[in-house]
Amino acid sequence: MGGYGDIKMIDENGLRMDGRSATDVRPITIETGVVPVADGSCRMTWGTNDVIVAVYGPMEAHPRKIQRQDRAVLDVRYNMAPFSTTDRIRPGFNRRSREISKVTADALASVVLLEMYPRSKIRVEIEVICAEAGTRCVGLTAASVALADAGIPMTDMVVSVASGKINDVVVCDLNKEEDNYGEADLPMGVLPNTGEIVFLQMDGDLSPEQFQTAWDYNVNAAMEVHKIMIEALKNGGAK
Amino acid sequence: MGGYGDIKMIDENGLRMDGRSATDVRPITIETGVVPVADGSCRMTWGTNDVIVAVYGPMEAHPRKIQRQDRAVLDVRYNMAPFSTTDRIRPGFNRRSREISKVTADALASVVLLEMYPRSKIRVEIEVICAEAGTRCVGLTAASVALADAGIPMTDMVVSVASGKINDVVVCDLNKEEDNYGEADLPMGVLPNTGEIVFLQMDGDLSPEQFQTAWDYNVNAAMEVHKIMIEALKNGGAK
Amino acid sequence: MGGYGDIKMIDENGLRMDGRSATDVRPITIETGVVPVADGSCRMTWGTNDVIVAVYGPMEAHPRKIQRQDRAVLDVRYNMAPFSTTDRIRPGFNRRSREISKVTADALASVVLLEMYPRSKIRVEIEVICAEAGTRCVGLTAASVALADAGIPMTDMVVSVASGKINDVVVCDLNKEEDNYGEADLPMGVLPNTGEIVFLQMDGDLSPEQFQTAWDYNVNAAMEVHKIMIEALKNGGAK
Amino acid sequence: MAIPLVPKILRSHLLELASKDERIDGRGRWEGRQTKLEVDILPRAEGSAKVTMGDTIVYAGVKFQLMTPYSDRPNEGGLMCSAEVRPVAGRNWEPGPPSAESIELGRVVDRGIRESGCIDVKSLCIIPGEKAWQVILDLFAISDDGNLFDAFALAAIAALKNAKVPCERFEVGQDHLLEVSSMPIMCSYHKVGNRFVYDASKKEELGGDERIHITLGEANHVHSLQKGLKGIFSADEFVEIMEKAKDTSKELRKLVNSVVGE
Amino acid sequence: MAIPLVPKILRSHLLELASKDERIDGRGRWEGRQTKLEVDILPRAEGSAKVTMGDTIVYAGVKFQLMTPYSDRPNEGGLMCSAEVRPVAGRNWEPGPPSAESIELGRVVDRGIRESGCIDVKSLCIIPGEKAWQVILDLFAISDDGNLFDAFALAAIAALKNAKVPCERFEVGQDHLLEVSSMPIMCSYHKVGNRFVYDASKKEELGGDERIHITLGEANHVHSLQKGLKGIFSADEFVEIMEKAKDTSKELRKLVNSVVGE
Amino acid sequence: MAIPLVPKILRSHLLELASKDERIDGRGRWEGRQTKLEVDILPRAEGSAKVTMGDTIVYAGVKFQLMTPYSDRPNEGGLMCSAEVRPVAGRNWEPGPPSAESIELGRVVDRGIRESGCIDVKSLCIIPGEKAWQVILDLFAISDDGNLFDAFALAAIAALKNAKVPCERFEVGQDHLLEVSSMPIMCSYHKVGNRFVYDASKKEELGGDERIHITLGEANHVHSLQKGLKGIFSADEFVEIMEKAKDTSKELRKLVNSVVGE
Repeated sequence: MGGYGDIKMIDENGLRMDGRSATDVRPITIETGVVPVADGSCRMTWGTNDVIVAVYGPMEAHPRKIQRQDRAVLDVRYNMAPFSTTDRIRPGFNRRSREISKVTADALASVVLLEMYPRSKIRVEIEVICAEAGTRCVGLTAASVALADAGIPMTDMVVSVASGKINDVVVCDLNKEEDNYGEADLPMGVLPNTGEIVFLQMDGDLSPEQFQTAWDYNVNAAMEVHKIMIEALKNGGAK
Repeated sequence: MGGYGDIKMIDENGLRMDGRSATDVRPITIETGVVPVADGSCRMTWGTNDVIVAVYGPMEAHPRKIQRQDRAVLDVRYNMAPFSTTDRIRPGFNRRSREISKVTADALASVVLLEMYPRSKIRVEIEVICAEAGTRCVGLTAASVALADAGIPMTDMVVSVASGKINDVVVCDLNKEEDNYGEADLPMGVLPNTGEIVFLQMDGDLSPEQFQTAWDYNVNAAMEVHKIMIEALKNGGAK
Repeated sequence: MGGYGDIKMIDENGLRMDGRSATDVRPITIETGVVPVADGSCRMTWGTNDVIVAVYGPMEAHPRKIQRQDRAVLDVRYNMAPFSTTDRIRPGFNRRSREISKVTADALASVVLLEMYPRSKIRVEIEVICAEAGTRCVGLTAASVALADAGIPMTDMVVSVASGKINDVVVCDLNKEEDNYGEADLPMGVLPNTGEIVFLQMDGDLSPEQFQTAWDYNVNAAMEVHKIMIEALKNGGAK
Repeated sequence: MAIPLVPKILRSHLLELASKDERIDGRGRWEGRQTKLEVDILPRAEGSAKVTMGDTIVYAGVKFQLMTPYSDRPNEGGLMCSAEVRPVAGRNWEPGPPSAESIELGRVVDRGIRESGCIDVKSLCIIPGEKAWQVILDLFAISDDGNLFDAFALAAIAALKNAKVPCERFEVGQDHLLEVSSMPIMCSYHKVGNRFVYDASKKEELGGDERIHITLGEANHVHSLQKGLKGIFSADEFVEIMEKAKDTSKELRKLVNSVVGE
Repeated sequence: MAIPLVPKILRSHLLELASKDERIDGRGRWEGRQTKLEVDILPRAEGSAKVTMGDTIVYAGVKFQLMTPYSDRPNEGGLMCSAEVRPVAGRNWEPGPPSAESIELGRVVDRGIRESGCIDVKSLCIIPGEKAWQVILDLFAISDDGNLFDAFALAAIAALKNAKVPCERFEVGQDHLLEVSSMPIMCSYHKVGNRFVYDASKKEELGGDERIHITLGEANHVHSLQKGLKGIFSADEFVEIMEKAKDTSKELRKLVNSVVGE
Repeated sequence: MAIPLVPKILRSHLLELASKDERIDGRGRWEGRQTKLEVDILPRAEGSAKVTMGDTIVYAGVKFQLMTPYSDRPNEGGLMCSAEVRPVAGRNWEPGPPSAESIELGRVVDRGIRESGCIDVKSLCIIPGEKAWQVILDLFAISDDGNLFDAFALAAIAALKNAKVPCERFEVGQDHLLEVSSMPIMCSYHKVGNRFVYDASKKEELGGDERIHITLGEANHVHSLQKGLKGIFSADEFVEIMEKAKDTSKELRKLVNSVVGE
């Protein structure tokens, strides 16, 4: 979280620099089947974010030592393409990507019926082609859609949204400028059927009241995003 | 390919700076059995190039996951010793060496009768002790000799030569200075019995006519080098 | 070995800067059971050195390819914590640590009855929390105590001491300043029951006579340190 | 970490205990293990702390290096936090490159410290654009009997509050205490047998489900959160542990103050 | 790449098809798959292209960085080409350090661009000995259904021709298009069932033998060649595919010009 | 190195031979294999040597680089010694990152050279604080039939004594021989069948126990020792091999002098 300078990110009418209200989410598009060689896939654009997810499997888990007798292994990789940001990202090992991959895998493992595929492996490959802000939320949400596209049974979808704070005001779904100057970020992964949580991170500074507001914004926004996901899956296939 | 400056590499009589004509190959010596602990080995000097190749195997391929049920695995490593060049080469991973190892392995696998040794492994270790120009050709050629010295059956030997272009003239077997200022390099691996090709790379700039000349130079030179190889194998053992 | 400048490390009475005579060892404390989750452990302070050793095992050796049919594998790691020295040590691969780990493992394998635990593994983890001089000796000695604390049978303990040379005088158990300006270092691992040797390194410059003196100092000091080890094991458990 | 082989039996045992509102070591649901905090115990570090929580033992060490400030932030020094769990700390911690578990652990502890703003990186600048301090905080586990997160976080803030900037050794003025403007405290909760408990032991971690890490600062401001591992929780569950974290963080803040002075 | 387990059956099927001069997807021997080229599609890259060849999909992105010229070449900037095939692109591409396959792929595409001289590294110099541009070309596969070589090469040249040098952001003048003086085009041929075919699909690659990559420039000058994989070919075979490459490269050059302008 | 599978039978054979005071290749207990030393045989290195000891063959090459002296030692250059045993050297040497065996080998040979003080790093300084020579000594095994330690050490000192400082190429004066002020010689002993022998062959290494490496300088000063591998030895045993090392090192010193001149 930056929190630099005195830049005014919200005008007198409560509107943000891109014209959104505090609770508005950036424009979203979802397309399935975009990776023809994968078992399931999804492209999600969310503001300027552009994320592609491919799902491979269930397939035999090898080497054998990674196999689990009673369930499938869920192998999730989150990665940012070198040209996805203003400053080029060098390919290779990256602690941030490793952590996001792990928490994303933990969130998805909470809903995927892994017990149905003992000894097998399901690979989820999340590639950020263009990054704005909130790429981990877009990746997790798109992964849900790609898993559904691959026909992998889940108890629910995961919808992930981040609210944050700018100029001491809580707003939903920070864009890039807001993220640069923001004072807090609360990404969550919500199950739309029950309102339960499978993914939660936060950093910055939120008072107890601000925290509650940000939480509520996320849960409400997740319900909206969920509708777009359902619509995309109904339409099926690439446009 | 450099192509720098206006240095004159060929004189008015068509002779090169080291006195060779366009089609002459640098002096070559071949000695087998130079690595006493290996199953087959070869030292080849070619101009100032000095290359040692050791062959180990056929032996059991382990770990088992690398075994092939119907043939031997051919494990080839090309490496330049740290003191083989004017500027010291740092030991360790090196993309150039990895690529040359792969294309050399691909070329040798085209002639070695791998099907005769299922589940086993043959190791070919190419070490450049002193480098001039064309080390990949020397390595591949010397590897053929070392495999023969190890008694590994092959359908044919591979003889590798590179022609190139300097001062817009095609010449055979570039030496170091010619390589530094050269405008193209065409290394080929030829089967002397049939004139067929198992190894081919090229970079630089060759017109269609120049390309044909360079190709012909390589095939003819390969036939000459082949005679030296046969002679060395007949003599056998280290001097 | 440094050997810099003309700093006087021994006064006219033959006393060293910290008041010790040539044969005196720095103060030593030993405490067992300091790592509650380990099968055996030991903390040894020796001068300002502070070393913790944990022993895990015997346990199943995996992956299977590291198993030995007729004995246990002894897996020893020596490591310096990042905050153990004045200049921070970067975590990660380190040739010095790898070598010390190996010679320590070789020394311990000479006394541990590995044949009693076929196919299993014993892990010895040596962590230098604060380093003065002679950390490899402290680590090896503390490892003996931790193995005993874990109930692993041994033919004898290993006691390790280093003598060295400063201002051309041989002295026992160099401290940090002496080590910085010292001219030789002779660390040895002695079996107190027989006076035999399982660990030996040396660097610097010692005349044949100086070498003999340093050797004798080490053997005598080892007998003294051994008494403290026995006492600590009798007392058992953490204080 | 190696894959532990017992969790199924352990899980059902923990479930049974949970149904009677009991824990495997007899503690109450929100009761932490006995916690001992020692500071200034590493002679080669400029700041240090050792935390013992039951059989979990960790060290924190603070070192200082001079750095050139980054060109886009000429008035700032740096803070680096590195957490290592080497194989000394337990049977299941293996040698090799850092595992995803170990990376998550380090990054979550780091964020708790960093995001609280307790170290003002501007105060680390010596000469703008030329010279600044880099504070390096190394966390090191000696014995892992569960909840390394809270042990690391506690040792971290205590070591920082106890650190002396070694100006004299680097010839840039007089030694002084590092400025630490606030005190973030992490409290971790683990779902064991269908309900969250505070300060899980290793056995509870092995046989449990997800964990939630909460870092609170002054006035209960939230500075960092992390949900780890597979598992689902409800808003009500979260509200409950957040309330508990407010109480527990206050007590731990008192402990730090009593040891290092306010 | 993981070792594919089906090739024996596949090989004999391909052999049978070849005997009837047929291909597994019904194409003619020298017929490429439908190819779509889009440019300027990556908002964070200074130049970009996406190539779709049947079910093979790749991206190319161009970024610029300032560099200090090497002391022995003070008047030159740099060109770096990096090709990554991450596991997203197919079942057989595995995570981990780059495989020999992946290194070869990257180096062959790089040589095609570099050796054609299409980027004059002297034109990248800003202040001799002090400041120059480094052009970084990143190739990224999203879906590998065969012939990544040609797809990468096509995306590469299109992204370069489309790249804007970001002088303004780096405060070294006005933005302008990157100078690209020629247009190298790669055509790849794979031996499938004893004869070479153009633009092999993944199945043809798995069940085939060696491949040959030819990069041609203006006036059919040869800039780069590579024979990959185990296999033997004759001079006559080579002459045949070289002739075909001359035709095909001309068509692809037209495609690039139609999309990015000449 | 891969785990050799034959040592049990080999061990008992060696034990039996030892009981008759015989060695597997017929040598006497303190007898070395035939040793051939060649120098100045690597055209791209500034100093070089090749050592053949029976079927063990190694090269040493010396290269020079310019370096900036470290700020705390402005009057000194550097000496770096790197020993590589690549898979070319034998069936059991495997590719990959350096093994513990290989690291020990390199460090022991390095210490023998370094600790003898034969290279005065102060003599490598060109301009204090600004420019100095870094001497890089690369050891490279071609064929390992045992006792790489002594072969490397011998090649190392011969290559150094034979090295020309390439002042002219780097434009810092006239070429001259590297100053080498003394001649450390390593002698290695291996316990085979319960007693130590000199210059063990590969078979003796595989079926033997511990090894001891002794580096002696002028007047039999000890510069470096190393005990390697599992095994116990007595003070008497050590005294015996130390006496033998004094004799053998004298002979090897003569050999070096006869080849490179004193």
